[in-house]
Amino acid sequence: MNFEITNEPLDVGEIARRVVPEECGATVTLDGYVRRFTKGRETKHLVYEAYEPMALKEMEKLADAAKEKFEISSVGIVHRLGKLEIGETSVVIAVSAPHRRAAFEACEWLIKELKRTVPIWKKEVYADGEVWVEGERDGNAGVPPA
Amino acid sequence: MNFEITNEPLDVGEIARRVVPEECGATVTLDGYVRRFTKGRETKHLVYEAYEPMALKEMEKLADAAKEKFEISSVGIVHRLGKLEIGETSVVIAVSAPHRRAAFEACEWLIKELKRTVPIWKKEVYADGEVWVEGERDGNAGVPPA
Amino acid sequence: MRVKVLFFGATADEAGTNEAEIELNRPSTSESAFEAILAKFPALTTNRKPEDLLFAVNQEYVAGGESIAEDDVLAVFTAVSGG
Amino acid sequence: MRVKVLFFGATADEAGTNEAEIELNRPSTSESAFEAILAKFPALTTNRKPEDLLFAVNQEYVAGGESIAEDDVLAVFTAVSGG
Repeated sequence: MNFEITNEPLDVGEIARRVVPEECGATVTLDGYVRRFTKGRETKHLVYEAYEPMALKEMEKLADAAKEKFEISSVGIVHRLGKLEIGETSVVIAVSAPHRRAAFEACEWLIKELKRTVPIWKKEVYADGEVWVEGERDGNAGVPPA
Repeated sequence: MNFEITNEPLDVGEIARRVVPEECGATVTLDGYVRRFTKGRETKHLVYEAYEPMALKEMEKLADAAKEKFEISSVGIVHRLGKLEIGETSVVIAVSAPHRRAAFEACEWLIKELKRTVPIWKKEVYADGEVWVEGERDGNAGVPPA
Repeated sequence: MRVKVLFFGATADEAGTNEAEIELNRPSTSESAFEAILAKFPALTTNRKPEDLLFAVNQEYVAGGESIAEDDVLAVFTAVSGG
Repeated sequence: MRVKVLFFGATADEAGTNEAEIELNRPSTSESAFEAILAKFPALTTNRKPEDLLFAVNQEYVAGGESIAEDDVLAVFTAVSGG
């Protein structure tokens, strides 16, 4: 399956290998994982939560939009939920294309858009507290980001 | 090991996972593999050959140059040699960085430079013949591409 | 009419629940439904402005002006932070 | 003086070997050594121009003007096509 939300650890290579059509020559993969330090503050671990059915729909919309926008063949997006330790992968986006340039562009576009539109939230847990991270907003009340 | 030339099949995920320092949050990986059709002609398989010690040196130079040029933490480059079937991975370049933008830029730069400077050659084997592919050249005799 | 409202992450903590049912007037638009939810769960806007929240109807972001029907599933959440 | 010359891919096919020893005058530069190799292995330039070939001394691309010493390892190959 090309779009997935799971509580299990992600196997980056396996996800990238789901998208290898014969007309393709390159797959570009983004592996996003938990960083120990953000702005100098030490993270103990993260917790991710999603509005799962809507998140899957939004991932699929993003992949469709990317296929319109770039010369690519396949897109795989997997996001993990629950408690993640430092270094564990939270998100994998793999894009295959006949030529690598489009795969790079589409992969970078997809992670930027995923962080803007897919309903998943991250809680940073520090030694002395925790906080749900809120993304950037500049829209009207209730209406999604432009 | 961060730079490697091997006759064994490549495990893309394992290579990407070699470069995950704690200050990082993203690894971008290029997985290049054998395409069945190139300009309408069907490839049966490929054969790669390298000037191995020089190729390893050139990979290391590229990684050093990328670290000068981009805000990245680690680079892994692995190239496979010998006979490769359709869909099999020939090259993996994995770049980790605190922030994903630099990882995308560096990974794209590295594959472009690898194809220009690292002494590895590809033989395309068709149903009716075979040919060693020669890269682009516009320099002086003997002198490497600018 | 009754509709279901879902909360996630910060909004679930503030609402004290992941899920609630609320009573709306007929007809209701996405705007009036959103206002009714904020009125019933004032903690959602204690430390942020309403425009910092996102609102979905039946798993789609609202564009504004949508009619709300009985049994619709609404959701109110903060700007997303996945990835 | 004697030096070793390596060939790869297309140049190995054309030279009929992966490796040869050749005798060079003293002193030799990278340019004169390269010319001596092309003279000894004319098949390398039957179907391409000399400027389409690359030349390395001791696993480094030549920049031009390098002195060649006894026991240096030279290599002549076509523009690379890995990746």
